[in-house]
Amino acid sequence: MNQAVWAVCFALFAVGLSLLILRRELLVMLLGLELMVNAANIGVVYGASLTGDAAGLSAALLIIAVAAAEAVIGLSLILRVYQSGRSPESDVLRELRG
Amino acid sequence: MSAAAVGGLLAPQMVLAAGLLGVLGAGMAAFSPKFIKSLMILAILGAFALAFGAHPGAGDALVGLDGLGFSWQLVFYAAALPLAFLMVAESEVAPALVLGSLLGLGILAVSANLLMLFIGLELMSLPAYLLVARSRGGAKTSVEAAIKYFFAGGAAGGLFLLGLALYYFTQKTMSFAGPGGFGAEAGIALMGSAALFKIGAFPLHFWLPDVYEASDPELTGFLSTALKAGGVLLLMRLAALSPAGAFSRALPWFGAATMIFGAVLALKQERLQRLLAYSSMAHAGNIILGVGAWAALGASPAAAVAVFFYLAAYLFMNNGAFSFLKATGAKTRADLHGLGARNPKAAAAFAVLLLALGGVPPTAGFLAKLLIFWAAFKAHLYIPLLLAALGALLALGYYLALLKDLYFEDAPAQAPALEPGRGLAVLWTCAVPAAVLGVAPWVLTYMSRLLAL
Amino acid sequence: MIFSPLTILWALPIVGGFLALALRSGKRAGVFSIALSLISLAFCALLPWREGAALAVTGPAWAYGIHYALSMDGLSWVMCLLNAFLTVIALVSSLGEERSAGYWAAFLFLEGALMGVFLASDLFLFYVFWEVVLIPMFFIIGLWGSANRKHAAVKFFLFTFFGSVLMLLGILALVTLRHRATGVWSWDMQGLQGVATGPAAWAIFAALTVGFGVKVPIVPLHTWLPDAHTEAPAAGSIMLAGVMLKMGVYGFLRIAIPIFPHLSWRLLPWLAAIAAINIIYGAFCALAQSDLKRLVAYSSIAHLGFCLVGVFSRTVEGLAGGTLQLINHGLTTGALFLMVGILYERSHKRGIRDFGALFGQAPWLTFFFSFSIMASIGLPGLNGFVGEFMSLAGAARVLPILAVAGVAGVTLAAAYALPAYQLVFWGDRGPSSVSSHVTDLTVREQALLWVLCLGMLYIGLHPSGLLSVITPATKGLAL
Amino acid sequence: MTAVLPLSAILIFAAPISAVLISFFLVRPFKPRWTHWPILISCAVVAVSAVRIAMRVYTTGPLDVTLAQWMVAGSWSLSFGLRLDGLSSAVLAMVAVVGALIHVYAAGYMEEDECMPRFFLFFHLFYLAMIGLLTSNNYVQLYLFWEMVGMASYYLIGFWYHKATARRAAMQAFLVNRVGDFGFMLAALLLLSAFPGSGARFTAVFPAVAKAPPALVCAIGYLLFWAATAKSAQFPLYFWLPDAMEGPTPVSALMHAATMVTAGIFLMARSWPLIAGVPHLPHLIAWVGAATALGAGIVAATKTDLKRILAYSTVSHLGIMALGVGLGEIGAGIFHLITHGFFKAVLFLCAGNIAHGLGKPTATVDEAGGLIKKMPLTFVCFTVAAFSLAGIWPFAGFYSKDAVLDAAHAFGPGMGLVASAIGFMSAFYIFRMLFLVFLGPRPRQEGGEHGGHHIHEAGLWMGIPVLLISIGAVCVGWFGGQLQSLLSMGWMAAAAPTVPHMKVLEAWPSLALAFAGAAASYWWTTIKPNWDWDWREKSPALAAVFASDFGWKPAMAWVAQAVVALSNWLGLSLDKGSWDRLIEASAEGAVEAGGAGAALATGSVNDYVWWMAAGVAVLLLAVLFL
Repeated sequence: MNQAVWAVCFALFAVGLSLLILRRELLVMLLGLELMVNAANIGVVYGASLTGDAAGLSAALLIIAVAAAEAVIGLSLILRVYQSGRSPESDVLRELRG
Repeated sequence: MSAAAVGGLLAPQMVLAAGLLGVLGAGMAAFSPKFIKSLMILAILGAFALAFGAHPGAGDALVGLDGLGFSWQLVFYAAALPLAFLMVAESEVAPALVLGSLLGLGILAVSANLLMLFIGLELMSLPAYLLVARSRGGAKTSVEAAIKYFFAGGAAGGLFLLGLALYYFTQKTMSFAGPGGFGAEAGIALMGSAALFKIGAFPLHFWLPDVYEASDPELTGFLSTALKAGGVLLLMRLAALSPAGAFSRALPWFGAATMIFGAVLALKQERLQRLLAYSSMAHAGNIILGVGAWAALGASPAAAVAVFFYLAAYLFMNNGAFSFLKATGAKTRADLHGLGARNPKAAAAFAVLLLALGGVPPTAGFLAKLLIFWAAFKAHLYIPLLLAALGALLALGYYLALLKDLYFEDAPAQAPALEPGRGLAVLWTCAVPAAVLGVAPWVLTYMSRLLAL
Repeated sequence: MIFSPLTILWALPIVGGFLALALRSGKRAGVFSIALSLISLAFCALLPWREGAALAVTGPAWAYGIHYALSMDGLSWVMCLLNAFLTVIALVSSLGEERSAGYWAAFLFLEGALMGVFLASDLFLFYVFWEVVLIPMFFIIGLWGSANRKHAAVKFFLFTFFGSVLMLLGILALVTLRHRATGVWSWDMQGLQGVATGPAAWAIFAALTVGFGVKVPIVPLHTWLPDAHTEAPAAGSIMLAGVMLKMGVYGFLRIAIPIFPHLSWRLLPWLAAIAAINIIYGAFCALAQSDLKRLVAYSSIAHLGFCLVGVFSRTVEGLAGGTLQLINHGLTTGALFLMVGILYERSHKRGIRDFGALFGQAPWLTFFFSFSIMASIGLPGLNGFVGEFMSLAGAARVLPILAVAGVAGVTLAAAYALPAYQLVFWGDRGPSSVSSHVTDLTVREQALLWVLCLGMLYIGLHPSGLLSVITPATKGLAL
Repeated sequence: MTAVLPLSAILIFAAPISAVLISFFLVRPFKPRWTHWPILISCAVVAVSAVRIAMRVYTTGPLDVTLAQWMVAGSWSLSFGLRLDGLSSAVLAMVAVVGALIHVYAAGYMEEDECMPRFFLFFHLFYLAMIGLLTSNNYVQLYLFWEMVGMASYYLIGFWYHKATARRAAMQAFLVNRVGDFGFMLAALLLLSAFPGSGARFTAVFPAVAKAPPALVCAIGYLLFWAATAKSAQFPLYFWLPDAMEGPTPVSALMHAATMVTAGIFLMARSWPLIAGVPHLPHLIAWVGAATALGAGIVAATKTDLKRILAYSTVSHLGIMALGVGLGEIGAGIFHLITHGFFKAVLFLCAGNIAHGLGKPTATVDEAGGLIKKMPLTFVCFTVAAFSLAGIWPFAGFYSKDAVLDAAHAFGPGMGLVASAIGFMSAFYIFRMLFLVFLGPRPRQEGGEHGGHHIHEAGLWMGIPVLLISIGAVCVGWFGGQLQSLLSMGWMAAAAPTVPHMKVLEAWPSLALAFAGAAASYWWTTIKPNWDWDWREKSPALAAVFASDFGWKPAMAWVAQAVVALSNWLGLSLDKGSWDRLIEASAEGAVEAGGAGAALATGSVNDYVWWMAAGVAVLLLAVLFL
């Protein structure tokens, strides 16, 4: 059971991270980010459920809230990119480098 | 402990929260931006005063204040002041964001629990993304930098959470007192990667030069001192979970790699903010080395003087340097040419700061480096120590190059028009302590007393 | 307490430096600075120090055993005196050109910092002063130097900083090891003997040697010196060669050897080899130079080699002679740099072959130059010989081969110095000669050179005055 | 201490020092043409004092006092002192008298030179240095004056600094002497370590020689000889001396006759108690002296420049003195030193008068010829000195030179053969010079008749000193016995030196050789008046061999070039070109690395996250394996 849950958790996390690394579309990358957070949250929830720790479960709720806030900020930034007339892709945003 | 006592611990945070609400409210009530800014400054000053008068105590399961948190809180609020004074606030948004970020830092300082650390981390970071995006009037590059900051920071947050989950699963608790073991080590390493990201350790630093370059100078000062100090506190909390663990033992090497990489990369930069960004990496490397040495020596709060002093000195030096950029409007190294003659006062202050950043006695930067080296020596970290010495030499290379630009190069025939802003007062306020703290070692006695509270 | 004469000795020039800056006008600042440097010279000369560190200051403990602690013995006193004296010379020699207030202030800062180096008896304080010295010199070279000054200034600072960082690591190690051995945090220079043993001692001694060696400079850590000397203004070169190079040897005398009396003795063959290479290599390099300033700079490397020979020989006469040679080199090379500076000021050239037949129109310049050259190549009766001879006498007693190398260096000195002298002051005026721009010395310049040259003659014939001050301070190091 | 000093001992220093100071500071700025007066007065005082000192030592014995501390460090010390014994007072008397007369000559010779004040100051310094050298009571003080002699000679040889040859000669003289001084200084240093506490004083060193480490004593002996080969122009370091003719004639006269070159011989005589005990060294000195004497004698016979002939003759005679010293005949060596001082001074001053008479700075035999009628006084003086040099009875040279050559004959057949050749060559070259200059003129000679110049005798200033010294060149040889008793005063070795008394009839082989030399030179200069020019044209290769001093000069030039090449390689190629370049390149390399490293920051946030993942992977690996 442990292994199965953690395998799912890590797999989802890895998928999220891969999206972040491999995909250029900012929205997809945001998706990957959310995937990472939620994959980790699975671990928290599973840990809390094993011991019935209410603190752990409330932590999971808090994390979901934080993730939501993060998503809002991410979306607003992506919107800014749209508004500046650029396509929301990481390839475009390479003015700063070196 | 009673709720009232916990509330007493949280007084600075409450002032900040109240200030945040007040700023938002004043904004909706269409008060003048000037008033809003003053409100923000007042809130920060109040938080600083309360933090200074706080009595450290154990608190409850989630919050508590020890010497480390106490001292760092002072750094956080003090480091926000240059930004607060210099920022251009046309509405309530920017002040609110600053206060929000500071609140996150304040929470970080009093966290006695990994979850609280996470909340503090996110709360200090999220407003920062927006502040970066709003820099330079929301210029394209600023948005680009914010996007990078956001995605990289988000990934770091994800890593922290994964580490938290691992830690929680194996330790059955989110407090700092777990039984330890492999799961804990792995969790610490994952969480620690988020801290290293915040400090800008190689190779988790690539966001840093872009962000520092695209932000307003005063914001970069804030990011590189206050937020970096937050990252350092996070790092120390995590390293203290297992002072002899693999993560702690890896830190000196990360520190050495970071400072060498940062110093080398800074050598050929032409744009000043990017140069100072890489230079701040070099300083971060020293700090990480200091944290590694601190952990190796047992991670007792009272022994953290080296790191604390470094941060305190760096607060003055870097904020001063960025307020110089603000005050003179210089953007590239060529802009500095002949400034020594054209603007002798600002140039003199900047020269002092550069020497301090370079670690030349009698400045504060010297004593800061000395303490780090010393700690590393005491912890038998000889090879990282030698690398640090090399890093100090490399770092001096670009600071001297800037001094050379400032004084030895003649201004070009048609000097590019600079857009000087305010900041001379802040510049000198930073330069004087940076100049003399190095020969004021009694400050250290005071600091170690604070840390031992 | 803190406000003792010793504090005044270093603080007076530094405060004076700030005041000079505040005066703004270069003319006023110049007069003020010269007056102040004269006062500090008089003050230093009249200091009632006595043997056995009768003059010492120990302030309150700061943190980690760092104290504000100064002390003065014969060695410190002669070095301080040299510093104060050459500052006067350097400042007065600068009167000929329009200089800003910053120029004068920089020299006063330099003087104060150098005083601190020679007075400090706390390692922390010592290191702070040691490094602070670099800052005014960096600006002196970079702001008021000649064509390639920018590069030279940065190179100077970085190169010497490299050595200093290693030295700092060595000092840290010593302090930490003392804490491990005794449980006491202290940065006092005294009582560090024996705290480091085995490989640690070797490593620390090596670090200190590199740290001091860069300043001396020892070959192969010397390449900053020709550039710095060449590019610095004349007064800067005087201070650089006259006082700053002495910091390295002073460091050996004050720190490295007292702390490692046995190790440094066991390493004698290696240290001696360094010193011998300095002498021979410096002389050969000087022989190859076509720029007067570079030539004098390389000759400094050779001369400092003699100091090292004497100091490393660890005999009473060698130590005293090596230390005396520090003073001698200050006077002689100071005079030479002063005159090369005068030539440069008048003709804006430094190449040996740019000149010729100056004798006819500048007889006084020729007179003083030949006098100084003779002192520099160790003509007996003048100062250079006394220092060299005593150093080598020490060497001959412990390691005769070292004396052979040293005497070979004396021989070579003539080979590099005289041809240069001849080409500039004798001979024909070549087609590209700028000699016609060179006028003879002014009264002010003559006065300076008389003082320097009479000093050379005095030390050459009656060195026992200075030696009786130096010997008690150094003989404790003799084996 | 000073109370025991006789007035004359004080005056030999006080007079020249005050004369130089007065001339430099008081007379020169106001009346430059009078600069020489204080100096001439000083010369008179010194000459009288020196003679008085010699008489005093002769009657009451030596004087050795330590006057003042010089260098002191703890128990290690060196001092200034004065030693007036037989050896020093004898040489001092000759130096003081001959030197003083040359000063008078110079007053005439330099009359029209605008740099006359400078000349006299250095000239007198030269004189003072030699006096100090002779009267030192320890090696280090002796070294002081030894170097001072070199310094003064440098400025005097290069006096006409606008002449390239003068500059070159001055430099060569100084540098070669420095090479020799290498030996002296090292010897002094080793002395101080071999004889601790001696302060390098002769009276402390010599009695302790037997007890000192033999290896060190041996090294000291050889090093002192090395020093002497430079100062006294012995092979291999002799070659600076002939070139040193570039200075004004009085300088050459002073340098060759009274000061400088005799210093090396004096040093060896002074150090004899030490040198005598060093294995093989005396014989080495003798052989080097003999080889130098013969070689220089041969070369002297091929030179055409008058002063050059005399210069090689000096080298040759210094060889004879060294030969005497090396054979243990210190008395004979010093005796020859003294007589040589007189007759060589006359020869040089005559050569100066001839050049002056011809209206030239220097003269060659091509320009002279047949001067006997126009310069009769000079002819007489020159002839007297030439007879003396050739060792013809009863002139001074006979007594001293033949004493040395006699000792050489006694040493062995090989040395005897060389000595015979030396005797023959001496006579040959000096009579060749005499005949070529004063007889004739020959077809190839101008006889001074160029451009309608009127040849004349020099004035009184230049004539009278020559006459006076000529008297010495005749008579000094008669006082060998007195010299012997004088030398034994304060002699520090076991056996007092002897001055062999030469009897004319017993010395017939040497005399015969001298006459043979004179006759040969008459044959090849006067009977066959063109021979001297013809052989050069017929066999240029041979001429080149002589011109290059049997190849030694090019060899030395090669050594000098090698030193310069080495220094260029070290100082320019290695130091600047390689090592400093490497250091600078390391700094530039770091900057370039910064430029290259910047490429890692691609600007793409995907890459940034990739790097983060890599960092985390490293951390996790550390957890796994650390």
